[in-house]
Amino acid sequence: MSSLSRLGRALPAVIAIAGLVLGWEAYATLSGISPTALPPPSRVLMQAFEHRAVLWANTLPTLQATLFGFAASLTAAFVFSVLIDFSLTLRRALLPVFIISQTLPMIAIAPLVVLWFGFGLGPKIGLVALVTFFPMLVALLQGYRSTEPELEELLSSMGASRWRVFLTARLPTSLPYFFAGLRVSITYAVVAAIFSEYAGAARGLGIYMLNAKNNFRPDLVLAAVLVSASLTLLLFGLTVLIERRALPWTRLGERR
Amino acid sequence: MSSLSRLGRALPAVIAIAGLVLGWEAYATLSGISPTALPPPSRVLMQAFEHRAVLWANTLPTLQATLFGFAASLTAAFVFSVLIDFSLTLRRALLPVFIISQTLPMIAIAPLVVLWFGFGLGPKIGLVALVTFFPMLVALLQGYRSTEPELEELLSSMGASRWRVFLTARLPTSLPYFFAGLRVSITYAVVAAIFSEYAGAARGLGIYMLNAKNNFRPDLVLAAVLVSASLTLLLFGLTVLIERRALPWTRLGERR
Amino acid sequence: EEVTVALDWTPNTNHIGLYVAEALGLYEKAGLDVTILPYSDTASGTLVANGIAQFGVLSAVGFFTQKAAGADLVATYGVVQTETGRVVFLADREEIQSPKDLDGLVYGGFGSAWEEALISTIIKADGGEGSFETVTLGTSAYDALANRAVDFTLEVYTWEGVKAERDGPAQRAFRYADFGVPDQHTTFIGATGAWLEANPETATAFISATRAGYAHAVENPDEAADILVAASDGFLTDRDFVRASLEELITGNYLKGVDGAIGTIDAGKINAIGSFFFDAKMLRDGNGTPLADKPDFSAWYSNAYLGE
Amino acid sequence: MTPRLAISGLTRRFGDLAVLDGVTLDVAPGTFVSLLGPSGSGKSTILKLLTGALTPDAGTIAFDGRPLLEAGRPFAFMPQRDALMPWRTIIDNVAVGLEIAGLSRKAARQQVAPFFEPFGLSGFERHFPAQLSGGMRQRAALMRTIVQDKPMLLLDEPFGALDALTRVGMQRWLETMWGRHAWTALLITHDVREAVLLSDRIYVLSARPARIVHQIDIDLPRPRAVGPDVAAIEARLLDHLLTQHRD
Amino acid sequence: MTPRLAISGLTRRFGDLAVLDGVTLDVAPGTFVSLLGPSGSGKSTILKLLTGALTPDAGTIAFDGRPLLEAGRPFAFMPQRDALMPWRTIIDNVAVGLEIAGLSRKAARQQVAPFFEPFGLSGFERHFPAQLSGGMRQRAALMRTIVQDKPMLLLDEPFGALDALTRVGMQRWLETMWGRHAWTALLITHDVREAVLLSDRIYVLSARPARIVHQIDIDLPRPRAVGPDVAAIEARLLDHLLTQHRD
Ligand SMILES: Nc1ncnc2c1ncn2[C@@H]1O[C@H](COP(=O)(O)OP(=O)(O)OP(=O)(O)O)[C@@H](O)[C@H]1O
Ligand SMILES: Nc1ncnc2c1ncn2[C@@H]1O[C@H](COP(=O)(O)OP(=O)(O)OP(=O)(O)O)[C@@H](O)[C@H]1O
Ligand SMILES: Cc1ncc(C[n+]2csc(CCO)c2C)c(N)n1
Ligand SMILES: [Mg+2]
Ligand SMILES: [Mg+2]
Repeated sequence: MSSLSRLGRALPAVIAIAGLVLGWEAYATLSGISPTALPPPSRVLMQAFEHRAVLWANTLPTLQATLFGFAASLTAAFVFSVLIDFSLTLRRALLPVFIISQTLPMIAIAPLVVLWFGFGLGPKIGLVALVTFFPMLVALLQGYRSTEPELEELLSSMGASRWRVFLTARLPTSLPYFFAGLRVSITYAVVAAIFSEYAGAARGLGIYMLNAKNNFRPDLVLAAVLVSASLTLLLFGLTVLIERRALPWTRLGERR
Repeated sequence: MSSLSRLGRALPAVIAIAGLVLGWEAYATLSGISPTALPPPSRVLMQAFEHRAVLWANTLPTLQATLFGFAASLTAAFVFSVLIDFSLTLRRALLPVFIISQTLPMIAIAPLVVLWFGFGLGPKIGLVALVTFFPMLVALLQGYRSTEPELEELLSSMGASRWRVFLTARLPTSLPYFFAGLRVSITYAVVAAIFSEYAGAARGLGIYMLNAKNNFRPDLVLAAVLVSASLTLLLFGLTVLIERRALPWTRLGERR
Repeated sequence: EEVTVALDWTPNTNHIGLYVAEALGLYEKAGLDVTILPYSDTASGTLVANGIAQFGVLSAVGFFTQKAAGADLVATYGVVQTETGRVVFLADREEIQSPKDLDGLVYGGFGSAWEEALISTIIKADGGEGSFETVTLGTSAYDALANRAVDFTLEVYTWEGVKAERDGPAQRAFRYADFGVPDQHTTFIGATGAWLEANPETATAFISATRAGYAHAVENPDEAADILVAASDGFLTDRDFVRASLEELITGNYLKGVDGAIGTIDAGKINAIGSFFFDAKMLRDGNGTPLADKPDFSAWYSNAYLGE
Repeated sequence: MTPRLAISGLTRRFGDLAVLDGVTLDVAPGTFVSLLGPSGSGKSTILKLLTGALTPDAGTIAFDGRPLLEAGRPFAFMPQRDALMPWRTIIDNVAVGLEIAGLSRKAARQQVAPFFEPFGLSGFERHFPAQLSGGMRQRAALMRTIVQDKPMLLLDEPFGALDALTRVGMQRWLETMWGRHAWTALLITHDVREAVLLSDRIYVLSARPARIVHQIDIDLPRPRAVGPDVAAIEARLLDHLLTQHRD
Repeated sequence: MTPRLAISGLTRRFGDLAVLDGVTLDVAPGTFVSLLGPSGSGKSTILKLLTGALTPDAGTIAFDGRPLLEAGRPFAFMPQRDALMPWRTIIDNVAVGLEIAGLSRKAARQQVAPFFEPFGLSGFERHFPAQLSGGMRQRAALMRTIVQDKPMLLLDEPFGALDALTRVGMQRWLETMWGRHAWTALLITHDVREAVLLSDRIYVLSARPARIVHQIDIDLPRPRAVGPDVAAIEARLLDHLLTQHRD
């Protein structure tokens, strides 16, 4: 019953996605367009399966850059959010710098970063962190700010230190905001890792796409896109699951 | 007095940014690093000034793609947000599709889009729209959802139609959320335009950066980065101004 | 008649004929309205095969790879009459004395499968193993070499090579021909067979005007250098370098062969390099499997549009 | 005389939670009727069933003798929380009902402007809700209800956020207006004295699932003041309320 | 006898807004003192000055004869809105003050558990605040205040969200506990009867800028019930309040 209704809820999405894929298939096979311009999805799938070993070998470094980069970004977002939350001067000094850092076109920065730091994992982690850092920082700061002042006053009246108030009130308040930011960030993380590989790497989905493209194999490009999109969806789903676990009280519904 | 205190508030940011720029200048000139690896900011500025005519000629197409793409994205975000708000089936069908669209690495998609649609403005507008659409859509939907149910019930009790309730309650409620999404989107818009030019364009800041890089002119690459970052900051500032104008009630402070 | 040409790289002396023809009004005289598309992340061969551009400046590398994979490309003009490609590395790398010393080093590449095969062939011809690590860099390859982020890469001698000789860093190089690779036209101008068949007059008008542009550049290198610098939007600031590169292209008989040929594609060279690629199993079809039968290379190019 | 509003056997559950269990009550035209009952008993739910925000599981609602659905939307409703729109000025908030009824914004503003004086809000027409105190907001919400000039008022805790001073003032004002306009009103409150001072009839609801457990008709003269008569009824009501089982 | 709390000449402005204008009041040990005053007059502001959330512009506060700053944090404070943390279960919300005082979470839980029964909340220990009704939340907030076992209670409208029934129940409970524990308490309310039923002394504040305009000592026997004595004091207070100028 519940699983049936869950199926019912997923039905429109399934129909929409199936419709898109079938339309693409029909157009690609019937319109006479060259498969080097637009390969049909069936071919993409078959090629993805056929090249699964190479694809997998190229997925690992990307996944690595994604996860390490994301972990770095998470840590940095947390540390800076705390610093900025505790010091107004730091807030005023750092926030504009971070906003400016978001306006730099990664495509121009990435090659320079690679030149300075080489092709190792390091610069890739850095680039992933640069891209995914900001949405989480903003979410955390907004979360801290939305703490009820009454609650903070109450805790101080009980003798709580500033750090204690932060841990007891501000941090938990920020969690729902944080997870919203996390969902945005994680969507960008894989894309950013692929991106950083474009600027120079020995292996990875980005390099695989680049080579496939240069060797006239859009089907393999799309196969790699399929892998990266699945990876992103997987990570996305994971954060949703973690959020459910971590924030049991948000699912009670808003009834006062 | 007020302008003095405003200056005081900007001071930490000015110090931080000046510190970064001076540190870079010092490192670039004193460490003996080759200016082809890291040109000092003074040189970047001077070169930007010297090449201002060409830079400007290349900024125009980028600006055009940005603005048209953003306008398209705005329209699409609004139209789809309304559709999704009015129909649960559409919501279930479209949202997963949109989420998946966000997982596609633009770097792999952009060249394909160029192959399908050519070098014109069209595909660039499309790519900018693709990148900037989602944050605004999500913001609008979240905004609609946060409308007070009491308010909607009140309006219905007055005889308001569903559309009327939307216009009178849901849409205005969503505005602050919308502007938050807008600020994120606009930050990505210029970067997305530059990006789409990398995949193929006759002119534009992206092409300029590519050319500059290939001619061993990192100073000109950074000059173009400077232009694009300024553009983004300008657009960002513009949205902040518009928000202030459009939402006078949000600046009253929360005193009940 | 509108014609679009896609470049294979940012403007350089390989493209000199196009810019000279444009600046002298040769295209206009032939009734053509030519747009030169700048280099971008999408390969010129891909743009031509998909009809975004009618003509493209094609590296032999890309041309042979894409043609074998099923792209409808035909070479209609040989930009250089003899190989301009080299394997390069920094001069102070004492340990690199011959190609076999490249084993185990890092190569900064351009992303086509062809390169690895070429380099490992050269190394093997020198008695090495032919195993090295590839880092795909594209346009960043030369920055990376100069900054020692990679150990070696491929260059176009008449452009990057000349620049390095003038401005440093000092480089040394291996020529392909010294290690068993047949001589070739490193760079072509080409179009799709379908388009050529449908527009033979336009094709002839464009290729012959372009050829006249190259011929003019060979005769008037000073003027040609000025034209290229002027057309480069301020990126080519070192006019003397451009001139020196042109000088090398002329005196080295790259643009105008020892036999006086300009733009003509040599049947023997196509066949030799084609067979070489085929034997090395570098020619792969759309599924990535090496071609089983040697293709008829005479259908891969045409001198029919060069004009009189 | 047909009652203006006749509710009969009204029943409603939320999932497992039985909230209303056959509520029956009448409101005669021109009378003021109050509903008293414990928190969470279902008072607001009754109003939501009247305004159409919810549909009943069972029971009938008749307005002037006809089923409610045929009567159009005869109620001017004041929700428990003020539901002022933060993005509209006070005057535009007050006028929103008239706009929805079809008036132009200008005409609607003109029509509501004279009410600001008696509600003690003149000078605040162009303020935003966030610039008003809780009590002022509640007065604006009451004004928004009254200007709609509908056949019947539904008021859900209209004075909940007011201090004793303002509250008594508003009660007095409402009583005066009521005498003048012969409004029909259904008032929800948890303030026993308020109910006694204002009502012609008081219904007392039981705890969930709610049924009407008492009905008290009051025909003291108006305006009423606190005195032995009022105190006696108050004491009786409190007694009723306190002897109920705790939730 | 030194008063437990002695406030003298307390003054505070917010920008242009003069809120407190020399408020002076005493609370003797073991007594229950109420503050009555119009909405927005500055009652909550006084409590914020006591808890240290705000600092006064002028005036002194002495606790047991010593300046407040030297007295540590002697107050258990119940804010006007319940300020329960939605992410903590009720028992952990109630225990937070003890945790901050240094107890382990387990010890704190053990210490507060016995209070759930008299507060009518047993069985809800592991619920989250969103699962409770408004009245239950307010009881939890009161429990959180009382378990801290501080020398003095500061209660800001502790019964505002409660219906008449629960409200009277809680008032009675508080009165009993007060009798038993000899607490010292300062209560803010806008319910005149509540003040009369609970207090040894009532201070009445003027509208903004607030000064103390009346002081009424009540020595009726406890437990008190509504009767002529209570009604008389109530009437007197209402009279004071209603003759003030409106805001
Ligand atoms: N939409 C809903 N979904 C589920 N339960 C609901 C819903 N609306 C109300 N309830 C429940 O119905 C009961 C009655 O709610 P209602 O708001 O009618 O009470 P009330 O008598 O107005 O209380 P109060 O005096 O606190 O305003 C409550 O227990 C509430 O939790
Ligand atoms: N942080 C603040 N900044 C500016 N003004 C404030 C601030 N806090 C309170 N005020 C103002 O001070 C006045 C007194 O507020 P306070 O909350 O003390 O009133 P109160 O007597 O508790 O009212 P109520 O009965 O409504 O709770 C109000 O006019 C309020 O607007
Ligand atoms: C001016 C110029 N420089 C570099 C390349 C890049 N490139 C593409 S293929 C290849 C190898 C030649 O054997 C090289 C170096 C180019 N196309 N034009
Ligand atoms: Mg209610
Ligand atoms: Mg208060």
